[in-house]
Amino acid sequence: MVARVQETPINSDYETAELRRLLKLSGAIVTFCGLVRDFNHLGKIEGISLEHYPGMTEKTLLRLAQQAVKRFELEQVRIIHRVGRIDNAETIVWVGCAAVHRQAAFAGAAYIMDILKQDVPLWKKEHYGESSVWVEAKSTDKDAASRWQK
Amino acid sequence: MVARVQETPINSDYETAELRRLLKLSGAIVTFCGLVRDFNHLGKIEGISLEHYPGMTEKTLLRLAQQAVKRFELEQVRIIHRVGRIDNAETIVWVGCAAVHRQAAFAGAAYIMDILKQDVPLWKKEHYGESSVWVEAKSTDKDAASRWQK
Amino acid sequence: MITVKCFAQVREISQTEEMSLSFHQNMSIADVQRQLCAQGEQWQKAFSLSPLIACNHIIVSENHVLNEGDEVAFFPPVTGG
Amino acid sequence: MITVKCFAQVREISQTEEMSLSFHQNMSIADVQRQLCAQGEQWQKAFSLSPLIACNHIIVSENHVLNEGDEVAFFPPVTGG
Repeated sequence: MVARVQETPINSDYETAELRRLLKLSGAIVTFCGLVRDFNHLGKIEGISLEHYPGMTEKTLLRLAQQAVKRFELEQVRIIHRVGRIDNAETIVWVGCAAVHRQAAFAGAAYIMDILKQDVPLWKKEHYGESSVWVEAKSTDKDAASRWQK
Repeated sequence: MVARVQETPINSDYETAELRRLLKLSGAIVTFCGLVRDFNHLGKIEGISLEHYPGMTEKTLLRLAQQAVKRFELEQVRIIHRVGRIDNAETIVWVGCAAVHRQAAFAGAAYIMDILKQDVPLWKKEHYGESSVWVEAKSTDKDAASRWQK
Repeated sequence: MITVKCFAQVREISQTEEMSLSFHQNMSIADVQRQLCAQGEQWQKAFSLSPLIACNHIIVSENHVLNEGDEVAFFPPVTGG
Repeated sequence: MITVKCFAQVREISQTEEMSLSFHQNMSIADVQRQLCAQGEQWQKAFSLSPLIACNHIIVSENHVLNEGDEVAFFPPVTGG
């Protein structure tokens, strides 16, 4: 199980290979990749910055990975989140889940993303030329996280 | 949109790069990868063979990709299915879906896998030393496909 | 002519990968099955599996009526992915 | 001592990334907030956002009672992923 933040670009090929390398039982791998889009409702974006809470971010990500492993009986989980300045089209977050059956791998990756967007101390700022705007938390993300409550 | 079968090993790094190369709108990519496991309820497996119906397989995969694009408003879909002899731990199928929002990308990839296992003319045989056994269709796969009926 | 193709267990049991049959007016899939069953026990065994049927790559029932040149395929439930 | 950290909009508005406060017995997060608000308008503005509160990396409410050496953080709803 791996959960970390990094300032350098995420290499999804490397992360996929590392995830696969350790598998003994799994027949299914689901990956999620979140990308910087080059526009939003305000117009054209020139990259984003991701601020985070060093220490708490890593702990929260690791706890999330552990919860996903236990809840969905995953064989492996990797969560890599980029922080700092990120260019358009680059990867913000990469999540990989491996499980014996595909339903568990899909559910695990969806769960991690929904809870990550609710609980992990990361904040996104979008850049527009000289100015920049903090991204507002979305109510749809709150709804997505609440569906996992039981 | 790409949907094809191939006898050579699937290169998920290449497929991921091709999927990403064409994106203009998407902020989310979900991939699914199905692997040959080295055991089943009968014991240790030494690879599998995948027979298919040339012509019908390709048409059915392409129609499935088109249906997923339309139903979940996906920007891109790639489905690559291996056929012929496949070694343990190799990739049987690789599916990639890109969408503006993550829920659509997750749903699209899950839908493609559920319908593929129900509708695409592919048959799996597991090898055990000198002998080999056809894999039986699973009722759980039938149930998985039926949840998408509307 | 009608082309008949078989896959997986159906191919192995019928010992047939591909063959041709003469076409006749109003020929149905059921007619094809009857004609093949008359050719040998291996076809009776193959059809006892209740295989899926495709005509020109589309899944059909045994009532489906054929046209000259159609391709008919018999195969078991699929197990890809 | 109590360490106070601020992130994102709360950091910008309070103009504070990190600072220290003296610890006193039965000190709550609400006490910390009152003490900071007395230091300047920027803190009143920052707390008017109703930021989330973490103590030693765990989300807590403003009633949470602190211990010597605790790290308290104020930040807006998260927007990662």
